[in-house]
Amino acid sequence: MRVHLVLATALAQGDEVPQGPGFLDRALQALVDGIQFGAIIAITAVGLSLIFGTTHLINFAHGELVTIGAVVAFFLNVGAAGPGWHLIPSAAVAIVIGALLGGLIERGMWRPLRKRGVGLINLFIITIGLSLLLRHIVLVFFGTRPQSYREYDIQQALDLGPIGITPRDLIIIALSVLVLLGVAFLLQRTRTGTAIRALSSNPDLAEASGIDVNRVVLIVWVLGGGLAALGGVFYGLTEIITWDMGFRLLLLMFAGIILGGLGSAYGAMVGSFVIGIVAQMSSLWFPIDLQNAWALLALIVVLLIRPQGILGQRERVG
Amino acid sequence: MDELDEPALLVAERIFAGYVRGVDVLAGCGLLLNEGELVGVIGPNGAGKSTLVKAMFGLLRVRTGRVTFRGRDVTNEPAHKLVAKGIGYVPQRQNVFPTLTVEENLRMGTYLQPKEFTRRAEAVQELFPVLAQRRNQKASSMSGGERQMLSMGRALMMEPDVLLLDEPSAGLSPRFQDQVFERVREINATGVAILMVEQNARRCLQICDRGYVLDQGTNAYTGTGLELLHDEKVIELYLGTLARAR
Amino acid sequence: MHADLAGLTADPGVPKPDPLLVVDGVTRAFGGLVAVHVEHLEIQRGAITALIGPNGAGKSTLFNVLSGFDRADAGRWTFDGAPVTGRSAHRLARRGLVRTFQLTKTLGRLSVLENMKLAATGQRGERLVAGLLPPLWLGQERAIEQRADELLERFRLAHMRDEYAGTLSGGQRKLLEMARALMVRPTMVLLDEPMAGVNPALTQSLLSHITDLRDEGMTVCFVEHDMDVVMGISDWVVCMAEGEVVAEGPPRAVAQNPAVIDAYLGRHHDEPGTEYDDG
Amino acid sequence: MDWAVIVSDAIRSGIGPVAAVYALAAIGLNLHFGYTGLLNFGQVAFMLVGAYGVAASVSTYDLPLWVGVLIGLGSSVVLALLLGLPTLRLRAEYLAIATIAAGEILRLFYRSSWAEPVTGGVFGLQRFAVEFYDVSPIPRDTYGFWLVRYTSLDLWALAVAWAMVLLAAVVIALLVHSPWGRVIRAIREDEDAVRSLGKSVYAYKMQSLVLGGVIGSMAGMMLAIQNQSVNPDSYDPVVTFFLYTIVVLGGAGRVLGPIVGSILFWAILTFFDSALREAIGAGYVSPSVISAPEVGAVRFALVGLGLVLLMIFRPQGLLGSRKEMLLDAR
Repeated sequence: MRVHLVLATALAQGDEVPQGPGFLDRALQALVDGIQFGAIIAITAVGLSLIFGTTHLINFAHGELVTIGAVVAFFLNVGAAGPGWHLIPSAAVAIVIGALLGGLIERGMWRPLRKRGVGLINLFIITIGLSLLLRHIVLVFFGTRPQSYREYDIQQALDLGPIGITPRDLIIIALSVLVLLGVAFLLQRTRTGTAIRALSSNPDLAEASGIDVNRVVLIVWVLGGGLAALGGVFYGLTEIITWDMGFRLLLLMFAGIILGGLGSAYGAMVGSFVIGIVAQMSSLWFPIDLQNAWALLALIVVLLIRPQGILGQRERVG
Repeated sequence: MDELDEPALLVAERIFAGYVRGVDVLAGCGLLLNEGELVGVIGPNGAGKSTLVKAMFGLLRVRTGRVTFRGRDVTNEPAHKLVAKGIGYVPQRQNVFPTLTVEENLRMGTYLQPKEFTRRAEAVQELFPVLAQRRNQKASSMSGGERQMLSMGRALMMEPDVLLLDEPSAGLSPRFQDQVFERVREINATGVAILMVEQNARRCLQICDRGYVLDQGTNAYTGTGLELLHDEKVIELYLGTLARAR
Repeated sequence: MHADLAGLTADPGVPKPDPLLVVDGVTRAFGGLVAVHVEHLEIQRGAITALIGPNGAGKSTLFNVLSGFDRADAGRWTFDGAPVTGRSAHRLARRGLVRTFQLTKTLGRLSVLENMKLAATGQRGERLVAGLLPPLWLGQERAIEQRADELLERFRLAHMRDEYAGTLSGGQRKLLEMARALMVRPTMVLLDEPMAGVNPALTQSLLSHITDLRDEGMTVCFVEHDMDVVMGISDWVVCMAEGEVVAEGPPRAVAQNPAVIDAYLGRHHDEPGTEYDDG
Repeated sequence: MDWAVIVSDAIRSGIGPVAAVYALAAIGLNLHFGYTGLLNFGQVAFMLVGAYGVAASVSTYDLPLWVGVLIGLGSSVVLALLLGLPTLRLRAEYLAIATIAAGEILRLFYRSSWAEPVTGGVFGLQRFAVEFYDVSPIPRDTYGFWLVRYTSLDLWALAVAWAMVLLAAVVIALLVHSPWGRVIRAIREDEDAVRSLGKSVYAYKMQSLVLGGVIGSMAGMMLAIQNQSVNPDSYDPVVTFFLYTIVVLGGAGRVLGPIVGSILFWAILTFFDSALREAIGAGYVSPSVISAPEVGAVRFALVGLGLVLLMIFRPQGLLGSRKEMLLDAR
């Protein structure tokens, strides 16, 4: 994607580039980039949305799970003291660690706090503290220098008619879509998935149906942590690995979730794609460094005209 | 109730419970349900009927008192464990999963025995044909009466030994109320013991084997359904001066 | 019995000699369930009207709609001659239609006195800039405080004056909420289950407060389950069932109305229109 | 390790201009969060528009400083209206996310190449505080006590900033004890109850958002003037998180909470910072564990840990009352 970004920047800065691709081609290219970016946001946002749906917790520390995923894979892949594994096993281990970390935070922190009856707003502020803590622990170990993985860094783009895409990006899109379909399958077709949706839909009745609420919430956190780590590796691959990458992505995840309708996992997926596409397409007209700003602005516009989001149910409006 | 030889299926003894610290909605009431029985709990609004069921089902903390199921103490056990033991519960409000389809709602009934789904779903859909017709619709699109059917269907999917029904006729049109009571009897006829809390005292007592009348969190009267149905004291308790003025 | 209401026919929707609140065709549905469908209802000025009916009859929903806390799907209503359909809750309150809540909404981290003073209307110091200049509002504040103290005295809460409202018992909260509503100087109060969760010792004093309100010229409409309470203090009783007004009339007439008995106890199964069969 | 240096560093920081600026911004946030119950997670956005209102007016357009101040205040009012209009009728979370998003949007726009002619882009703006320091009545010298010394310019900035803090605190104290304050505190407790008593909850929430935002923008202006430069990247969302830590540390819904919170926050932070650097310098801590450049990161991590522990074990903060906290229905 970086290669295309350079291209887009050049296009944005130079006035009419006569020999460059036409607007339609550039738009198609931006759309593909947008789908890729949206897929990465979606992978991470789904977990955040499921956590909100089942526990009503707005987890500000979700971005750090993304960063930790990317950084763990980096350590295993090219870290000075790391084993120097290939990226694929490194990513796999990072996902497992992300999932374990998600589960650990739920089990060791949120569950006891819920049991103590700590209010939602206090929990919300605790996630902010946790986010600061985790992010700067990563900073201490990882440093401020942006890094890349050893494999798949620079690739020749495949020429698919008007659009060019590297095999790496193509695979990332394909894998992301597969993972999202997998999550949808899990939610829609499995017993655990139905339990997760049931818990979001009517917690008391879920418990009365024999669902062990704590167990389902734990599963959601493990799933959310794993997905965040995977999204982190993808994000690190397409862009760059930094200590605050997840935090920067967090706002886009929130934007996707709200855009799609707070509390709906599918809404979060749809919203994330919208956000990714808006971000990338904006560079057709505006400077590249404003991509995220336009995506967030889309969120504010949606709040103005349709606060319940694209797929959301209408909320009480006082 | 202590002199019974055989232990009853489900027993609540001298229950104290409430929602706000220091305020007991239930002040020492109790009841017992035998195998295969249909027992009604009636009483004026605010008597604590629904509260009693919630306390028995682990949704509300019992402060003092004891709940036993098949002779074993289950006081304050979480609801999901009671479900596993064979107690089904149909809440009065919010008794379906609105964002799930009808079939998924039923599936939640067999959450603990997923393999049983197909067999039981057939039986339940026979009892409630509307559920088969609407299988793939979201529960949120159903009418109040249909939701009540779905909710009972979901509880029956558990093949419970005991079914706790919290005001199944509340908020329903007369036609649906009749259907609901009809179904309750049918379910009971299959051998499921039912404890039903009802506002609609006449219809409830007509179909019940026995009834309890609650008043202000304590037991006021008890007797067979027909006895209570014709008991002037019950009518007076219900309507207070309203009845006296007649 | 309120004199003006004597001699009215006890039919649902009967016109009153001096109605304060007039409801026409108000409907509210949740999903597929029609919670409220009231064709016509008039509430007599200066009287105590009780709204009764079994659980799920739509009484609280009607209250919510009329007081601006819920929207109606259809219908119109007027208050004191003016159309107020769909007005927001705070506008209705300023017009003099004030409600209380079934689950009391006392403001826990404000003192009892602050709860009272909050409710006074037309406070100069409630404007941002004026709030900074105590001389503009201190005089008014003292008058408000005096009125608040009088009401607290009357409602036997004076000893709790400076405590956090959150420390009050359930019954005291009900009293505070009612007293607070009076600070608005309403023409009509809607009381949603004023006796719920109140211990019997306090019931009597709450009842006498309600009748006092009427005797001072206020219009009271309340939802209540306790029939002794209803029969004891109301001038007029409206009975709802399944969202509709099924009967209204003076307490004694309502008590003899078969529709009311049926609404509460359920119909006899031999009544026509039911299709009960032993199958 | 030189403890005198460490302690004097902590004191200098705790009463320094930055602590004053944060106290001021936290006073605005306390009005939102502590008194009205609004979850504003974009207080930094108000600081940003305030800072750039002054900096861009003076530096880019050569306007007098006081015009810049007016522009900064005006921008914060507009921002509050833009944020509040769509979200204040919705659940609390919506305001939280809209405000944090707005902060990022503004930061990104102000630093973009697009806005560079006005804002200086990533390079920021300088030379806009001259007028401020020109009117300083303090003769050139260094002032202070013990090892705590300030230059005359710092002292002037410090004095003005603390004067503004004092002024804001007095305004808030007057307001929250007025009938207006009673309404907003009631909104924090239960919106519906307030509505049922004839108050327009929406209008009051809006006023609170605007006023707290304006105070935030004044903090931003003071920060810009005190640094004599503005840079978009110093208006990071983390600033808002610090402000929350300060408000919670001092005690939310207390007039003096943000002031006590800010002084302690900066004193503690600098204490750790200074102590760590001293320890590394003296060889107590091996640079391979924590190197000097990482000290900054460690202290941020400590803030996070502190916030978590505070919310779990003493959510009422230093000045709040446990009793009141227990009545909190939220």
